[in-house]
Amino acid sequence: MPITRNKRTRPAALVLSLLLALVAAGCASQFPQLYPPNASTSQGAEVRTLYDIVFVLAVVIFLAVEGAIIYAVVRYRRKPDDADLPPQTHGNNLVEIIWTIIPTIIVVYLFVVSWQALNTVEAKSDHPGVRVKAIAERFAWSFAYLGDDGTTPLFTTDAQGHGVFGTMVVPVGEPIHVTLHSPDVIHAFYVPKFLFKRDVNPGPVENNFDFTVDAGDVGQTFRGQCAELCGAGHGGMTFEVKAVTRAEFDTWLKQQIDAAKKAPPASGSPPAGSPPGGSPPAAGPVIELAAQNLAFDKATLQAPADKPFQIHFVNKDNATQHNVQIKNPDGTVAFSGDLVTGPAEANYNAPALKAGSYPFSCVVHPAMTGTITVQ
Amino acid sequence: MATTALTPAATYRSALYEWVTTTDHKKIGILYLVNSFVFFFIGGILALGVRSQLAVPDNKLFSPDLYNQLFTMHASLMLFLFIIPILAGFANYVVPLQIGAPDMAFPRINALSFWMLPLAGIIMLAGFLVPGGAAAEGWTSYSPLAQAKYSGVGTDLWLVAVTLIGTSSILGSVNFLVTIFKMRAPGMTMFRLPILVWTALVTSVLVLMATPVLTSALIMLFIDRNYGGAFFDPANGGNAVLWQNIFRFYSHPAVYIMILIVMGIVSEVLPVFSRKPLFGYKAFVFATAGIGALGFSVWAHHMFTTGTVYLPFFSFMTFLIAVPTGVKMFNWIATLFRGQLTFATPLLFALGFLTMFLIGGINGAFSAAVPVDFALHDTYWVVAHLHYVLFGGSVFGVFAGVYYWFPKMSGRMLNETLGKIHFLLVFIGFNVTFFPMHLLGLEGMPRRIATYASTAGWNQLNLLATIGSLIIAASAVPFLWNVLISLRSGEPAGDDPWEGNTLEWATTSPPPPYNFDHLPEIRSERPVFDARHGRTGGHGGQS
Amino acid sequence: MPQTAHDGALADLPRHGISNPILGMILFICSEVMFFAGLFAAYFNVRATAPIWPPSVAEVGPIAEHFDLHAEPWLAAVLTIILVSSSFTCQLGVWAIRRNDRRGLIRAIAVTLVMGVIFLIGQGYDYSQLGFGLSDGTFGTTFFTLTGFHGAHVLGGVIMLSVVLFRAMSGQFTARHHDAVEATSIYWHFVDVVWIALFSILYIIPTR
Amino acid sequence: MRFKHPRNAFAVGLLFVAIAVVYYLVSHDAGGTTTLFALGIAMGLAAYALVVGTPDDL
Repeated sequence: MPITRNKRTRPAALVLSLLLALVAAGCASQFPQLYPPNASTSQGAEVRTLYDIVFVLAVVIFLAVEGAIIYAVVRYRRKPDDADLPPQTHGNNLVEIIWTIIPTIIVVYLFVVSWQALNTVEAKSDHPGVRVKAIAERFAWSFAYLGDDGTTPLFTTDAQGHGVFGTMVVPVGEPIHVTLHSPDVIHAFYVPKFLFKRDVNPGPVENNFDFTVDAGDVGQTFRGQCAELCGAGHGGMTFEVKAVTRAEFDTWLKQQIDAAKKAPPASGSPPAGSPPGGSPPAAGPVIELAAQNLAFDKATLQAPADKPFQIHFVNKDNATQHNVQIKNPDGTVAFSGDLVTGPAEANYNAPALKAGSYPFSCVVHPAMTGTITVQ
Repeated sequence: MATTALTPAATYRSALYEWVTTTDHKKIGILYLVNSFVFFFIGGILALGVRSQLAVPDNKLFSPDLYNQLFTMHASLMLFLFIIPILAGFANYVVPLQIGAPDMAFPRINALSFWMLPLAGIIMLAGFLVPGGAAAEGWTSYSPLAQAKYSGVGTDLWLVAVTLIGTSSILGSVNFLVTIFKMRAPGMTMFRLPILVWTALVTSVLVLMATPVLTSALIMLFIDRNYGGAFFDPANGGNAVLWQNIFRFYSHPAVYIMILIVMGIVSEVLPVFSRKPLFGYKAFVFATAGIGALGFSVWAHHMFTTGTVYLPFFSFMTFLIAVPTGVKMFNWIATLFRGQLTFATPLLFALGFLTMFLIGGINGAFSAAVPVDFALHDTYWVVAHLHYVLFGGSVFGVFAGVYYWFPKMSGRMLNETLGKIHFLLVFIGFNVTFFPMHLLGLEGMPRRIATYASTAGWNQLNLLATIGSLIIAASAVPFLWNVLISLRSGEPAGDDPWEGNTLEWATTSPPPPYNFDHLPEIRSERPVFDARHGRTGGHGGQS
Repeated sequence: MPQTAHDGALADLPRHGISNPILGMILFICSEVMFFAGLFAAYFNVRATAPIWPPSVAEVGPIAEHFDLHAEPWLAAVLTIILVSSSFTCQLGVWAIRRNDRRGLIRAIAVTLVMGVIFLIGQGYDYSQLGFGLSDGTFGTTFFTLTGFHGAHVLGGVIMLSVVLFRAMSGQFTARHHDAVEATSIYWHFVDVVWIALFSILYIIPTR
Repeated sequence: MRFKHPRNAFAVGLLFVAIAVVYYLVSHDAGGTTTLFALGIAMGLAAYALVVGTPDDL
């Protein structure tokens, strides 16, 4: 059956070429969004420069090749009087050699510039301003500030109010050395504004890298997130990096170290939660609360006013950390229990509270919330 | 050489019995296609689940755990039970016809290869019924997340299913290689093989060499999970990144397993609908082999952020792959130049392939530049990239193949109008879904997160992507309707509706058992073209 | 006609190729090479990244006292000799049937089969004497996975040999038609080569 | 495909052995080198078998 569909197919060809043009135009109008954000670290700036080089080449190649496709589609439609075969070209060695060599040159160039950028990004300072060990445990981040030897922990952000849980405070303008530690599965340290991420591998060999926040970004807080699937809570495993001046940082660090010395983390922050292992049941009523599938089983709890009480907390989420943190109506922390990794139980001894309504949540999963009515 | 006696079945058999027991490569090929499309639609429904969950921020439609199961099973079904098998299905149907063979070399092993697939699919999907649900670690199943203490029995089912699929692929690849090397018709020298056969050959080599490595990794993980092994769990002294190394040694060649035969399909469609031979046949063959060979030395470019691989080596090899891929792209475009293009649906899908694969190739180059990959890795940029390659590339090519060979398989033409509606819907829906994902990735949205905060700034683009996915879903309607009505009342196709080049168009539609009553003389890679025009139109290559 | 072509003398003669089943078997063995490559890669990786190999008592506890396979390689050495010899007897069977010597085939295959079974029994005895198990750290896991999968392949070979023996005794093979014998023999040689590699790596190459 | 000396088909495998050597020299990664090296063996064997296995008249 000879092909005689030319008339019917011509509109389709036009639509197709229009579409292709639209895609190209769409890309063009979105150029600003086709860039990653401006980097906030000197290492990220290198990445951004490299991205721009690759992007310009990519756009040029795309437009050239796509243009050739559209040209062929528009120009070489079969016409009704095309009875004879077109020239049967089988190839052209010269052309084929040219279009093998040119891409080779382009990719070798890209390889060289990306290798150079890599060396800058991976470079590590001999005398970093701050050494931090980022600990990624399902599904929360904590940050241990280390002494100059790189091993002695000065203090660790935790659920009991040391530092802000899940927030890393760093001074701007000097290299920060980060080692990455995971006690369970693989996570990844990812801060979009740094244009950088690195896997947190469990095991004896720990990844490390340096970053330097631009001095101009002082006072900013950068959103970070786990970027390697680590289980059900992966999407909520966020953290923040707060950039401050060196002076602010020193003051903050000293405060935190002093506070840690005053109240060792094991016994919890004021007022104290029960030590792990379970203390004998205290006086006062016992409230049952469980966490499962990243949610509390009860949204509301009742407690007696002006009387200490106990929360029997059951974490049913396998290999996942939860706790219970009760906040005063003014937003200050009234009680924060120790993190328990499920499946496990804990007895929290909560302090006496005045009558009123108190929100509680899991410090690791801010989306897990409820209310305690004290009366 | 084993030949089967040409005696027809003596007794009447029901059609069902005939299809279940068949060893005819054409029927097995069609079984592969139908089976793959069943899993394509199941995988598509799972994808709609993923997109519904992400349509709005802070969505609680699915629990995070169920969400992880959805995207894990979506990827596993699409890769292991749709793309890889459907290409094996096309090769099964077309390769023996194109080389002038009566059947595959081992017809019964061929049937065995096929029947492992539905079994594996059932085992994999059974994960949704067991306590703890289906596998939820992503299709890459990274350890230690895939260890027993973090995941349920669904992961064991997943491991068993993928091992079965791998075995099926390995047996299939042995079958293809022996068929291609031993069953060719007289005159069909290696450099007269149609390009599809060449891509099937290279794909078979990749399957033969890469898939057993995956099998070994799956078995080691199974031992870790069930018998206290210590391969991949650092808690037992094992090495978490070791899994990635072994798995990726398979999974990068697997990318080419999923695209090379599609390139073969496109290389069949473009010459036929532009009435010209493929430009640079030999260069194309060497580019195919080159991509296959380089594909084995780039596995760690999926692992740039692990901090455990030697980055420049893998960066360089990855960049190098762009060269043979570029050669292919230029060959295709040069094939169109000075041709006489007829815009039937197969050509539309093939052109769609060219454009989408071009984008998928170029945005891949970003990740080959290691520092840029530090920014883009495991974000939605990568999701966009892989879908531009595997959907915009592979699936468009698959549809080109369906529209191209449906007349040969069924004896009836598909409806052109419905076909064009189908193409437009897929093309628009695909770009609306996946182009925004580039931007989401650049804005820092990691992949595989079950939900996101409304303050993250990702709301509009995610909603747009979800709308696009609904357009893709809608495109299934004209396609299925088209297949249904065309099977019943399509225009009769005749032997050679497209003025084809290769031997499958020299026999009836559908071909008889054992394919050919007589063969035209084979003096080039386009024997049917030569017979139609009474001349030898080969590229002059000799074996 | 099944015929494994050789270089040199045969290079100038017209080749008739390798029959489909035998070619299929060789390709399948190529994939088996890659399967074992994955296992060996895991072994070499854990071995290269371990501080000392085999792991010391200080590292993993008293179980490590059993890890020194080099001290008592004699049983494994005897098993190696048996398996290597069985490769020769298997090949004798192939040569016999190429001469159409059916009795020779039956005799050779029977001897090969017995040696294969002795190897399996010997390995089972060796397992029972080792004093450590599959779940005893990276050393136990890699050792038992490697040797266990090799053993499973030997078992597969033994089953194939049994089928060949049964068919040979029913007189199904001739000088012209004996693809199954050739294919089984190639498989058996492959299993043998893998064992030689395993024996060298696990028992002979010095540890550190 | 006619090869005067089918053993030349083993050269296909040598390519991967060469890659394995280069890879080992730059990375000292034992696992990856093992797989690449084995790939050389398997590729060489497969190529040889396929070349020898094809009769002359094809």
